[in-house]
Amino acid sequence: MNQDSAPAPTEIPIVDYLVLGDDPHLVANQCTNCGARFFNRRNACAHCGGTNFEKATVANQGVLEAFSIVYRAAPTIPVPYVSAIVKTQDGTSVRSNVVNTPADPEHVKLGMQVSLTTYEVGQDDRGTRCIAFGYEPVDQ
Amino acid sequence: MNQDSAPAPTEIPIVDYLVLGDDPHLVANQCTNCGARFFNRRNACAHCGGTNFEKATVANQGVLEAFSIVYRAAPTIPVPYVSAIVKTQDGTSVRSNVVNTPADPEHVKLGMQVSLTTYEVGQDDRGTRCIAFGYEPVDQ
Amino acid sequence: MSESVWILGTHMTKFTRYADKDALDLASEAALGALADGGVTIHDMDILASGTLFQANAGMGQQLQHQIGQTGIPVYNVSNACATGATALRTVIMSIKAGEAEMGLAVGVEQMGKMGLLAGGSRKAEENVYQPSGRYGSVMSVDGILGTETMPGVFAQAGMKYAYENDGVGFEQFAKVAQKNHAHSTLNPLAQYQKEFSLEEVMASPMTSYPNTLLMCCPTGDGAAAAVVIGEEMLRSLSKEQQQRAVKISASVLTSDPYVESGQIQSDVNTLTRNAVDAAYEEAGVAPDDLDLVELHDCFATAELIHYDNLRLCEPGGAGDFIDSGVPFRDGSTPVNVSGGLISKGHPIGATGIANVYEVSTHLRGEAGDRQIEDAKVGLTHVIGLGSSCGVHILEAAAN
Amino acid sequence: MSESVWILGTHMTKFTRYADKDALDLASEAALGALADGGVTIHDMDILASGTLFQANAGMGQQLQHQIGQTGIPVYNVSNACATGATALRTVIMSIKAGEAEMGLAVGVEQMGKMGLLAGGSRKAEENVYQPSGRYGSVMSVDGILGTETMPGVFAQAGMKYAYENDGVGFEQFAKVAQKNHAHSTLNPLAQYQKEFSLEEVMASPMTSYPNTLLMCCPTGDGAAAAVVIGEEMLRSLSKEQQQRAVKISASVLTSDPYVESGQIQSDVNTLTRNAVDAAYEEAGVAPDDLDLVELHDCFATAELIHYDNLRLCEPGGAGDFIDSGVPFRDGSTPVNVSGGLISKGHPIGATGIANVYEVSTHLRGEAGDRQIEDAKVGLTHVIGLGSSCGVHILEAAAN
Ligand SMILES: [Zn+2]
Ligand SMILES: [Zn+2]
Repeated sequence: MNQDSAPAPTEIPIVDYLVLGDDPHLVANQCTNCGARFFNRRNACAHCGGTNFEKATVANQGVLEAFSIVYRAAPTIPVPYVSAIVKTQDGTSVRSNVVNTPADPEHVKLGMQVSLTTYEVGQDDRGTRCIAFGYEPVDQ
Repeated sequence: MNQDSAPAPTEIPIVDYLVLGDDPHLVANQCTNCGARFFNRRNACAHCGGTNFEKATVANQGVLEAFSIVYRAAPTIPVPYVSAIVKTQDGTSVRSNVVNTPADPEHVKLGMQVSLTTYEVGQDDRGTRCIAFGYEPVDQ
Repeated sequence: MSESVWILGTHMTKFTRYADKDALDLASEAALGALADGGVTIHDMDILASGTLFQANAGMGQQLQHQIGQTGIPVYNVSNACATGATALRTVIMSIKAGEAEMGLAVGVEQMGKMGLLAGGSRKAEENVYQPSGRYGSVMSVDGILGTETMPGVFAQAGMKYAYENDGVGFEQFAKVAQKNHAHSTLNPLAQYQKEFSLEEVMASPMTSYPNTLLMCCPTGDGAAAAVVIGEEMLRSLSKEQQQRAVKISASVLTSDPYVESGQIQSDVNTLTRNAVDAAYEEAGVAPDDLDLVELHDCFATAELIHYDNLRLCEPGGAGDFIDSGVPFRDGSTPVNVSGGLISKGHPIGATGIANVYEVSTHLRGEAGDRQIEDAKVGLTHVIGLGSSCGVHILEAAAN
Repeated sequence: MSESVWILGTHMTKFTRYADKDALDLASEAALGALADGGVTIHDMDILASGTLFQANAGMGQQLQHQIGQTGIPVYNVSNACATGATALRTVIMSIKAGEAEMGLAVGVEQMGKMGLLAGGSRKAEENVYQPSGRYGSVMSVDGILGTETMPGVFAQAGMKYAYENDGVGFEQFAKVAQKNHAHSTLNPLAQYQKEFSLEEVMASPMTSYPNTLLMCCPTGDGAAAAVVIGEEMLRSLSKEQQQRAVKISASVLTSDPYVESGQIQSDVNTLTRNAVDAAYEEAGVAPDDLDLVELHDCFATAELIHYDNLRLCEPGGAGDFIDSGVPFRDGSTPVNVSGGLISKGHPIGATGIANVYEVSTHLRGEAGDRQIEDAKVGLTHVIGLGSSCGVHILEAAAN
């Protein structure tokens, strides 16, 4: 098989609420009645019971509201890693890892500014690259 | 290794309430207060709440009170087989298979007399023979 | 004396195998349907009880809240084998009777997929070294050696014991039960199967566990059902239409199996059903003759037959005559399982005990369409789970 | 107004890892112990509620009946994550308040063995072909990539959020909680671990999920606890001694987590605890200052600290000062987790919500031996299960 004719490896987001492309970002299902945002498939709104949702882009910038540096995890998961709860500039809570900084309390600080970034976390048998998102500290 | 010196294959009952030997039979945990019989390990008596039990030999003769001819079972189980509920002469209900007779409603009849018998159902890696019990029709 | 309790709204999903929906979708559909049917919302509920068996430890009630409304109310996740749905309903009723809630939601759901018809253990092809374990000191799975652990076999034996004790009961009587329920199912669009079979076809279908053929066994499947329960005082504050469509829960009883000699080798399904129904008749002030329809737990044809007797629908020992004479057919004097029963409608375990309340309520409201039992005023639902647990509810139409 | 409800008898097994007992042995021991403690038998019970999480669909309640007495009473098998035991207790209380029972038995049991400390998913080393699935359209387990799903990590984050919002809270304050509970445990022979550690040892032990070190995390283990619950009218018909040893359930509340913005990415453990305790204080007519001891849900040290605030034991935002000042130590003014808490006593999930009732009741009866809190008259128990579910009970000693 001619390598040149092979299709370029494609990318797939690790979750469907991560939008890839030139400007990676998260997209939420936003209740048209009350504005509550959810990242998962919905039957109705957990806040108001509404059943109409629209797609809403979530801001990439945010603040680190809580974190844990995880040392014990399932065997296939590299440790330590920094799990975090980020509150974005538009007030949406997001859970992910803090990346691109050492995993210690000297570098990871409550209240620090972070920004969304993406990186590859695996490839499947067809060469499709799985892209995850994390948050990295923003120099201030 | 000299075959003569090898220990003879031993037998083990499929359940601990089956007693092997010259006169195979079942033994129940009998409540000393109310006489209720149980085949399993007990914390107390399901009938009266008593906590004292003695071993009681269960009669080998009985009557077929109910049966089913089972055609669909887990893949490792040979079918058809006859599952049965036997009421022994001393009034104890026992669940086991009817064996040594064709598995059809012409040969297996409600109310027929049956008697306990034992047979081998497997051997483990050490050659230990697992002995089960069943009930066979009694000629009348 | 606590106030009377009513069904305000109820809904069930179609029972079938859903490839593209999860249990939460089904629970949401049933819950939202029941709320809409009652003209209320999740924000009106004071309690939620959720019944599911295979995902019993998954917090299905809270998962459902997260999908349709997190309002902070107490959630009870319950399981009771095949009586799981009825137990969820009972829990809400109990909360209202305790004065802790005025209105509550009970949801039963199960996603079984194609998990196969049979329970029972399997043996490894090769054992290593025999080692007695467990409360019977067994060295291998005893299913198929010391009798059967499969449900069709267990309920076959329950039926055969009845046949041993009573004349006029045999393979043909059991088969007629399935013939009846399959015929009934053709009128129920929510049933998993809607196909009529002749008695000969039922008897000639592949044998599962004699005397239960394949067409005499309930299928596995997915589905959900829900009910909004309300206390009388709160009901009287609602609209005339809501009050007229409300269905009175005249009795709600849950029992377990008391000790019987044979219970240790096969769970008794008779005594606890008799105890439950006797308590229910007394609580409701209703006699078997008053019943316009019955939805009973026909997990297998053999089970339905013995429950005619357990539920006092026939003369003692007379279940064979009862089916032979046509009484439990939909044009008979005591229609049983006009929904198609578990055999045709399906049996997503957690849903079953609320789905039968949906069925009876729909008839009592006169909203059952093609399968409506005319002028139905009083109905009874019954479920039983091995182990054992039995739920009986008696429902009555609102006075006009 | 329904009658008041009391604890007549209660028992817990030692929490540890049992190699030679199964869950049924533990449930039987707790149940028979509670019955004997109350001077009654299973034949006096009108209802049984059984709480267990990992075997939630196994019909543990009926299995227990088969071991200690099959009397035909209704059985409710319930589960609610770490609030499972409290939910079983609540179910019995509700049944008595509903007038359906005069006396009932609640049993919580769990056999966890050495299943490991952590929840959270694991990824296969090699995926085949990525295929989005589930409600987030994920192509692999996201645990460890999109944050943590492990319990020590989740509760670490809950604590760190509190630290972010409030001054004076950090690693040392969290560690002091564990130091305290380990110290308390040395007086409790039923605790899984009974070993004291210095603050430095707690902080220097292997890090599990910062700021929770290994010594700040509850262990897995096996155990059971049970309580006999009785209505006031029936209690008054019993002996003087039974009445004097009875403990009043002044409040019994179960809540779930109402919607909060961040709840969809990490279950909220705060709001539902605040809602539950506020309702409980009102129901009991008790204020936080009235409490002589508190058993709260210290699954991790970070959790205990935030619940000081949630349970109104400290000034708003003042949980750091609260632990620094020594108030929750057993010689402080509001002793918290004098049993050793989940961190030392252990946390067999289904048992926990009844074991804390056992602990408080034992103090209120003046029967707590070496660890007795003198003149304890009023106590509070709290459990929370992620998902979420919160159970709070306020207990009071009988008047002499
Ligand atoms: Zn909304
Ligand atoms: Zn006895």
